[in-house]
Amino acid sequence: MDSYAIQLDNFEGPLDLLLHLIKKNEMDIYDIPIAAITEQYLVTLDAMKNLNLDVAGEFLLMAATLLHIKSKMLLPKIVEEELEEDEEDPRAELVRRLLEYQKYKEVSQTLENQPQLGRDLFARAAPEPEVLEEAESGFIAVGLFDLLAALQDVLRESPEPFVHEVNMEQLSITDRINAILTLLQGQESMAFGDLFSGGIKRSEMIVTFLALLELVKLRMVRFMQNVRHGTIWIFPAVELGKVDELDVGEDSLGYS
Amino acid sequence: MDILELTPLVEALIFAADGPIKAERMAEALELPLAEILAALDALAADYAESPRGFFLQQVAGGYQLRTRPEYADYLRKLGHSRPFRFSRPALETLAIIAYRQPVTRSEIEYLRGVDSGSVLKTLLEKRLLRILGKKDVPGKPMIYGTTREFLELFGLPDLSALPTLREFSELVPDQDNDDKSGALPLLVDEEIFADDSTGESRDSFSEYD
Amino acid sequence: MDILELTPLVEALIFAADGPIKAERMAEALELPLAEILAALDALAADYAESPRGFFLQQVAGGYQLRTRPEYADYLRKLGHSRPFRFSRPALETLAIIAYRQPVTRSEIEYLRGVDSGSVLKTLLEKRLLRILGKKDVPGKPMIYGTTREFLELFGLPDLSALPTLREFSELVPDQDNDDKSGALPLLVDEEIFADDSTGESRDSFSEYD
Repeated sequence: MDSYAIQLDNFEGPLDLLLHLIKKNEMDIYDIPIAAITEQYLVTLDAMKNLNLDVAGEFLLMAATLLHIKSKMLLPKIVEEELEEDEEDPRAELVRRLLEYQKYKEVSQTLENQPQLGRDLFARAAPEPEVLEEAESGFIAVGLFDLLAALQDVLRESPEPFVHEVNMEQLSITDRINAILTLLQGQESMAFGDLFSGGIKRSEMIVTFLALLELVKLRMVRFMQNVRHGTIWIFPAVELGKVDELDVGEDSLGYS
Repeated sequence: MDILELTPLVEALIFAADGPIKAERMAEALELPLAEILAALDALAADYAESPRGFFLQQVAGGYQLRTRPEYADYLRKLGHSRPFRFSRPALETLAIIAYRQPVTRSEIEYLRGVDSGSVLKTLLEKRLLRILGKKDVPGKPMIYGTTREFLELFGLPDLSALPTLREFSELVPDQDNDDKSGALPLLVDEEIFADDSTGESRDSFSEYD
Repeated sequence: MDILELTPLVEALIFAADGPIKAERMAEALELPLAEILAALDALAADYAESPRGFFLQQVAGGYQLRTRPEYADYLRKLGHSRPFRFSRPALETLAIIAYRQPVTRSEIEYLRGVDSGSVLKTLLEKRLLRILGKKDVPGKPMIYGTTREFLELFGLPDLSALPTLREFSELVPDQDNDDKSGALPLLVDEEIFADDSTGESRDSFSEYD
């Protein structure tokens, strides 16, 4: 029973198992005795179940296929002569799959035995230093998979999903405006991005953004860039000593 | 340039490259006709054959690379050069199917293997042995897969045509034209590895390997 | 071991090492006395001196290393110039976001990535993988970005609709992404790349602010 178990564990899938049964019973793959193979297949599945092996759905699907073929073969062939062109042997598709599978199963073993880089052959690990320093030009082809994987990573790490938040805590734009002005106090400028870093919540981002827009509208800050597409810098546009006296109450901003 | 001068220079270029290097690229860098580079490559290969070195010249992934001789593998592994990646049987089977039948969709692979192949595909993609070539222009627009340059490099193949030949287990039953009716895949039964008329446009993506 | 056998083996060990390798370490790996290794190293050096190769044996940092001959430096540098550009992770992330969510503003990208993306955007614009589609008609008139023809060429895509979806990607390993269905990946869960019905609402509300 033990050796049986090991064997069962080794089957890659239903086709693998079928091939094994065909070989073991020395059946002709082009003329599979469908009743016999079906029976053997079902017995094996039972054995797998008895051994508490997880019989995957694929194995059961194949059992159904075998039974279906068997029933088709049992049907009397009416007017055999006339229909012979169209009527395919019910086993034909299965035979094709088996032959095809056998081919790849075999060649995968050949591939495995092929000398592999990193296992049997080794290339130089360290390229010449003088080559490494050089400027980069073209592109190394990156697969679409890398693009997808990168996107997935971003979305996974994204602070919060893009879903509508109903129970959002009420954040005051005024408070945020004051906080930004406080941050600006004592420094010449700050990077736009700094206000949004540190994994802050989406709702906070929006409030921060609105606060910045208000500050620009009120001409209290200016946005500057050194270069196109460069970092956006925020400069205070008023004397910060006067900030406290400015009326930036909620009502005057039109938000509530 | 004299071939006696050129040969060690070509050897240096291959030695210093961080992967297989194409003869064309060397010709360009040295501003020499391709024929001279090829002659130097021949001389180099002959030289290695005559006085065995620790490595040999392998034609791989459309280029040339120096690789250690396989009989030294044990010692090199001892020095910590082994790659911890070992193929499982499902991974090898899947890789083989894709290598020979590319461009191929996941459902075609699973039809052939008879089992779900999603996680194997993902692993092979992560190992960069497979890549997504795009989408097949059929309902559902499934992704189509193919092998990569890294695949060729791993198995030391100059190009896809150098894959070991598939052993044909038979000439199939002669009349096979009606298999499409059943919705089954058109199975590949002939010598031509990439014959798959439904996806002709993605064949272009292989040209980068040639 | 015969010195004639040992010499190429020592050459292979030095060749495959990822830096200078000490004679002692080779002796240990080969389980041979140090003297034999040193003799092989001498033989190797003599061999290189006799029939000049592209590289020579240099004793460096207490170990041995193969290095290309200095007179080839110019050619090697020339080859270095065509070294292809490797995507950094930030670049790939940014490109992915733009490819899938275009037209998109910088602040949307930075929201998703959680970090300033100005310099990455600049690089990608310079490499002509991105282009500015225009300005968004919202306060501040932020620039909106999209991918270029060069982007499609690089990834071998006929058009943007050939980009595989995240759902297809997630389906490769279904059970692993169980929790993602609930929220982590709401952006691209359906066939249509740019329409995301589960989040359409919030996207609108977001874009009206930036």
